Amino acid sequence: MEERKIYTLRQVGTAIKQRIEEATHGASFWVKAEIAAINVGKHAYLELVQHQDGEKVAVMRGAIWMSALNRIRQELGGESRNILKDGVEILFLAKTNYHLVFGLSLVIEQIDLSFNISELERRKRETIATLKEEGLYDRNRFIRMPLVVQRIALIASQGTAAYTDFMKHLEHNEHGYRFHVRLFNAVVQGEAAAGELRAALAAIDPTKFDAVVLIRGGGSKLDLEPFNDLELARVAAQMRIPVLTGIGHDVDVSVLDLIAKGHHKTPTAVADFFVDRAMYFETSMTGMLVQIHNAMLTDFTARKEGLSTFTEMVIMRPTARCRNERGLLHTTTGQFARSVTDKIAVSSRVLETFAHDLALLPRHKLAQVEAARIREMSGSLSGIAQRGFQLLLGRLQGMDDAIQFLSPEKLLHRGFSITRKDGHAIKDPGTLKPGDEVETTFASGKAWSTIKNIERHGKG
Amino acid sequence: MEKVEDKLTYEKAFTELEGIMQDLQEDKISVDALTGKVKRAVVLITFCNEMLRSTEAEVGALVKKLGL
Amino acid sequence: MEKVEDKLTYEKAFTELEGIMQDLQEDKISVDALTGKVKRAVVLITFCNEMLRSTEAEVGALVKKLGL
Amino acid sequence: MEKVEDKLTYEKAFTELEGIMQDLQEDKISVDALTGKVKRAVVLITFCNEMLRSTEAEVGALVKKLGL
Amino acid sequence: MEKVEDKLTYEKAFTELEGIMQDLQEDKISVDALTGKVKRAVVLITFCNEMLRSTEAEVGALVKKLGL
Amino acid sequence: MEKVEDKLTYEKAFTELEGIMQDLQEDKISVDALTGKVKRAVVLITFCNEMLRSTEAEVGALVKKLGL
Amino acid sequence: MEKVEDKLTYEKAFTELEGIMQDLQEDKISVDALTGKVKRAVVLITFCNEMLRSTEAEVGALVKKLGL
Repeated sequence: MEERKIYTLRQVGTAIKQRIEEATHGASFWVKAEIAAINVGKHAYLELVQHQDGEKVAVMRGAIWMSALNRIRQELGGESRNILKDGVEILFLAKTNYHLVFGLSLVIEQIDLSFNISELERRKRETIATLKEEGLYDRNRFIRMPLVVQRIALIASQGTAAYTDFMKHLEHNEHGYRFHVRLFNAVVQGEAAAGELRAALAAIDPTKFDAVVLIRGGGSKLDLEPFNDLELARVAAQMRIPVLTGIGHDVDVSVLDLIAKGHHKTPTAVADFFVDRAMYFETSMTGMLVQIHNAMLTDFTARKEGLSTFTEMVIMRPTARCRNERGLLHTTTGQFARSVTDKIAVSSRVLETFAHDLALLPRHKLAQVEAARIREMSGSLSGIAQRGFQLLLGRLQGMDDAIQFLSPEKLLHRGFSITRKDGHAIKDPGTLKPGDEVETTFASGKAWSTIKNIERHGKG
Repeated sequence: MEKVEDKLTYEKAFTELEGIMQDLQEDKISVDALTGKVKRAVVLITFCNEMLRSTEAEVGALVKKLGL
Repeated sequence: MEKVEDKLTYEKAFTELEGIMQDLQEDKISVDALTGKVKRAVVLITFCNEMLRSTEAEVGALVKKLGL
Repeated sequence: MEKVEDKLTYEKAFTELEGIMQDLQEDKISVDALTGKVKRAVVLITFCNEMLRSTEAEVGALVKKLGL
Repeated sequence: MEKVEDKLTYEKAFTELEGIMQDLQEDKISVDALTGKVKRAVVLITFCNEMLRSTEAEVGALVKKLGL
Repeated sequence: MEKVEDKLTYEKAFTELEGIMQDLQEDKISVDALTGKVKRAVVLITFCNEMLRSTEAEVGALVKKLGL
Repeated sequence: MEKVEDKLTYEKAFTELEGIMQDLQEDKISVDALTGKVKRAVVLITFCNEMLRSTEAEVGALVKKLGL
């Protein structure tokens, strides 16, 4: 009995489902496809397509269930907007799913962002290369950042959180710094962004501002596209004042970030940078004042020490000087006194010698010399006198002797006698005549006689 | 001097202050000049501090007030 | 003398003081001049010290005013 | 004599004293002049000593004023 | 005599004394003049001694006063 | 005679004495004069001796005054 | 005679004596005169002797007085 086997649609579907499941064993695989259309609700439903040479070569539906969608969104972060949109080619991990009602679809579990980003990066590298070629790449970065950035040309989209945050951070900084911000409104996202940004930049008068700031609220990596715009980069690079960006990306930087004088992750970071810079400036200034003050105090301390050294010297030196002088004076006085005493002593000795001589010399003269002379003289006087007397006595004695000898009595005693005639002694017999009466005297008496005869001796 | 002061900027103030500090560190400033220099430093800092905290509208008045 | 003191500066005072100190150390000052020189030195030292003290006070006040 | 003494200085006094010493040592002073010279020397030495004492006292007083 | 003594100086006295001593040593003085000369010499020596003693006393006083 | 003695000096006495001695030695003196001359000589010698003695005493006294 | 004796001096006596001696030696005197002459001579000699002796004594005494 040939019994036609009729399957219900459900049975068929179930069988296909079984076959597919058996074939895939529930495994996931990487698929590259373009999102032709996407409808994101609780879950996301996609129409995936593959073009080749301008023709669709494959179409398949895709779905991202809520849990996966949430995870993917989380993984893509800001980029999910730029990824989960029409026309974006994505690389995803998926499983096949055959639904009895909805048919076959690819259930997407994971999307590889790097696939998209590498695309972005490639284009960015091209832009950078061009800027470098044109000599614009470093131009703005070489502009000096003012010590204080106070007058700010802000390019932002008014009313956005970025703008509000930026302004809030600037205006309510804890230091009370005031910043003078002028807004140059521009859309910062989407197709029109690049053009508006360029226009805003061009409108800025660089002489009236310290810096240009471009900010944008938190966006995905792929939102950076306008900031990678070559034209925008060219205009920004040629600004004569520093350009700062705060275009809210975490992972990578845009071309504009690269050529800007400075780039920060967020608008608030830019605001904080300005606040910090002002604060740094202020602290530097006050720090210098402190240093100046300290240097002054140090200098003064040294000077005070110098002065106190001087003070010590003012005490010590004159005191020492006076002491030295006193010593010198003392010595001089001593020498003086000694010299005077010596001189007096010498003079005294001479006077003593004089006195001594005076005691000796006159006595010598008187006692020895003169007295001797006188003594001698008195000696000779006595001698001479004695001798004189002896002589005289002798002479007298002689005379006496002669007289005695001649005295008649003596003669008579010796036998002589005197014959007198008429009382006259007869010396010459011639005077007599015989017969004359004569008187003869003897020593012992007289005799009278008469002359008898006379005889005379011959005369002559 | 006043003419120059009219144009006083943060940059100039900073440079001037640096100059003063340099001089001081090189012992170039006499005690007699020191007070003046430090006073000047104080003026510069005061100027900068106030400038930093002034609104655009206040700046002119401030400059006038400080006699700069 | 007071007229001269009016114009006295720290530098002048210090230079003069150094001269006096030099002379003192080299015993160049006669005993006759000694008192006068010491008197002068005391005046100068007092002046310099006063100068330093007053400058310090003045600057200190200014710095304090800045809240440093 | 007092008029001369008014103008007497330590230097002059000491120099004169040294001169007297010199003359004395070279025996240039007669005994007659000696008393006069000794009297003069006493005056000079006393003067010098007084000078030193007063200088020391004055210096001490001045220095006290410095509060040392 | 006293009038002359008033004008007597040590030098004069000493010179006169030397003359007398010379004469004495050369026996030039007669006995008659001797007493007079000796008297004179004594006066001169006494005068000179007195002169020296007073100078010595003065120096002694100086030395004492100075505490040497 | 006394009047003459008043004016007598040692020199005169000695000279006279020498004259007398001369005369005596030359035997020029008569016996009559001899006594007188000798007397005179004795007087002169005595005078001289006296003179020497008194002079010595006087000189001694004077010198004693010098305290030797 | 006594009157003459009063005036008699040793010289006169001695001269007279010498005259007598002369006369005697020249035999001018007669024997008759001789006795007178001799007597006179004896008187004179005696006088002279007396004179000499007394003079000698006197001189001796004087000289003795000189303490020889």
